[in-house]
Amino acid sequence: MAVKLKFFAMLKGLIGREEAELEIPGEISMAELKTIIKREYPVLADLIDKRGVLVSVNQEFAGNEMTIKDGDEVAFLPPFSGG
Amino acid sequence: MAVKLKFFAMLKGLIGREEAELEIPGEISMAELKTIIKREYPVLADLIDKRGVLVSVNQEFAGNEMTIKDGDEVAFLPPFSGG
Amino acid sequence: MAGLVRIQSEDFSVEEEVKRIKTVSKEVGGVVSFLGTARNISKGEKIVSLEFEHYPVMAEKKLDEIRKRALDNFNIIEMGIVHRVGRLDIGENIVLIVAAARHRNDAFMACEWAIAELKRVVPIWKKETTGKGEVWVEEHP
Amino acid sequence: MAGLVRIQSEDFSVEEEVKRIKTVSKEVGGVVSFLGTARNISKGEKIVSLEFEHYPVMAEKKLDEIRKRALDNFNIIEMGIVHRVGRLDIGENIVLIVAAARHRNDAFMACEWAIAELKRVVPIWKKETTGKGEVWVEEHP
Repeated sequence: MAVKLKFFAMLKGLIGREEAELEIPGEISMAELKTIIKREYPVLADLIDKRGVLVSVNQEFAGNEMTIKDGDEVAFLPPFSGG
Repeated sequence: MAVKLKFFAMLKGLIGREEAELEIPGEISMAELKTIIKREYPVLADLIDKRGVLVSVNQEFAGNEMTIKDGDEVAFLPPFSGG
Repeated sequence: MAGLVRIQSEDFSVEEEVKRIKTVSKEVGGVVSFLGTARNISKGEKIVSLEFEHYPVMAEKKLDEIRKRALDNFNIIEMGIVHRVGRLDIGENIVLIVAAARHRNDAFMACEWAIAELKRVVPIWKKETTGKGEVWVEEHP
Repeated sequence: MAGLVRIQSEDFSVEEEVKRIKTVSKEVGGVVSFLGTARNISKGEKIVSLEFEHYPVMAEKKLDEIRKRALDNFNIIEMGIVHRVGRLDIGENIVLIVAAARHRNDAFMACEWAIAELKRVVPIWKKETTGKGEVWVEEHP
């Protein structure tokens, strides 16, 4: 099982890329996914813990209880600055 | 001495004309002018008493203490409805 | 070039008026516009057409004062006001107020204040023609 | 015809967008527009240019939701939203929100709410280029 990760704006620079694939051990919660992400991308750990980024699953905002499934697109969204 | 009177919008219909000349007995206050106007144009009396019209002198709003002079343009302004 | 504050019988271009106001300064970050248009219904009556009359000189002077007071009292960079007079069909433009500011809140506040003030102090009158005839509107009886 | 809610790199015409919204109904009496433009200064820094990035699909969906919620929650007749992405020079148009209503207060409220909500929930990001380099803006740190 795998999910597609997307990084926007300043996160692209921090991570060094816009997209990545991540193997997951089966259907897991967003909370569990965040734990994996923080290990794989330590540079995101602080932002995730301090809620400095929002997370979406398949183009919709998602909370920690959301179930992540195979093929989902999970995006990390720094504070918006449109308008 | 004379002043020029102007009537706008619904007042034109009430009075039957847009403009008129009015003889005044010398420099008088707006309060005195209103007394003359109410006598000359009884159809305006109620509107003037109930503050249903504003009055301007030479294109500027004027109160009862204003002095009316020869040649002044005095206009009677029903409630505005621009915009 | 036409002035920033005008009364005219011809229609105006929203694009041109907005461009004129927004280009007065590179500091402009937000432009708020209010466009008043001729509705087909007023107090339940179906309107056929409208006619606006104004007190020349005084109406322009009052509009100009509104612009100056807006510049004094709100943190805006520029304001433009155009009001049409004469006979208008349903759907036609009546009035346009454009306020440009560094930040949007100031532009919103100034624009909203200006249209309310226009209705309050500018000697302009609206006559509505309905199936029943013509009537001068008294918005503030 | 282009939709009422869009993200695009090309510039838009204020005239066309306003006309499209105001002509949806003859009951429209007031149209309020907010135009956001690229300022030359941000937090004291002189800006050379801007670049907007968005999350495709999600950004459009969120803009569409703003329009629908505006129609549900305010007494307006129609709303249009256009946001540009890509590189923009100083003075260029960034975003336009147009709200049409029977009465002006509803149009003002809906337009003001929509631009605030856009900044809050739509995944669009601004990068400013100054003399010191490029920086992604964090309006709500």
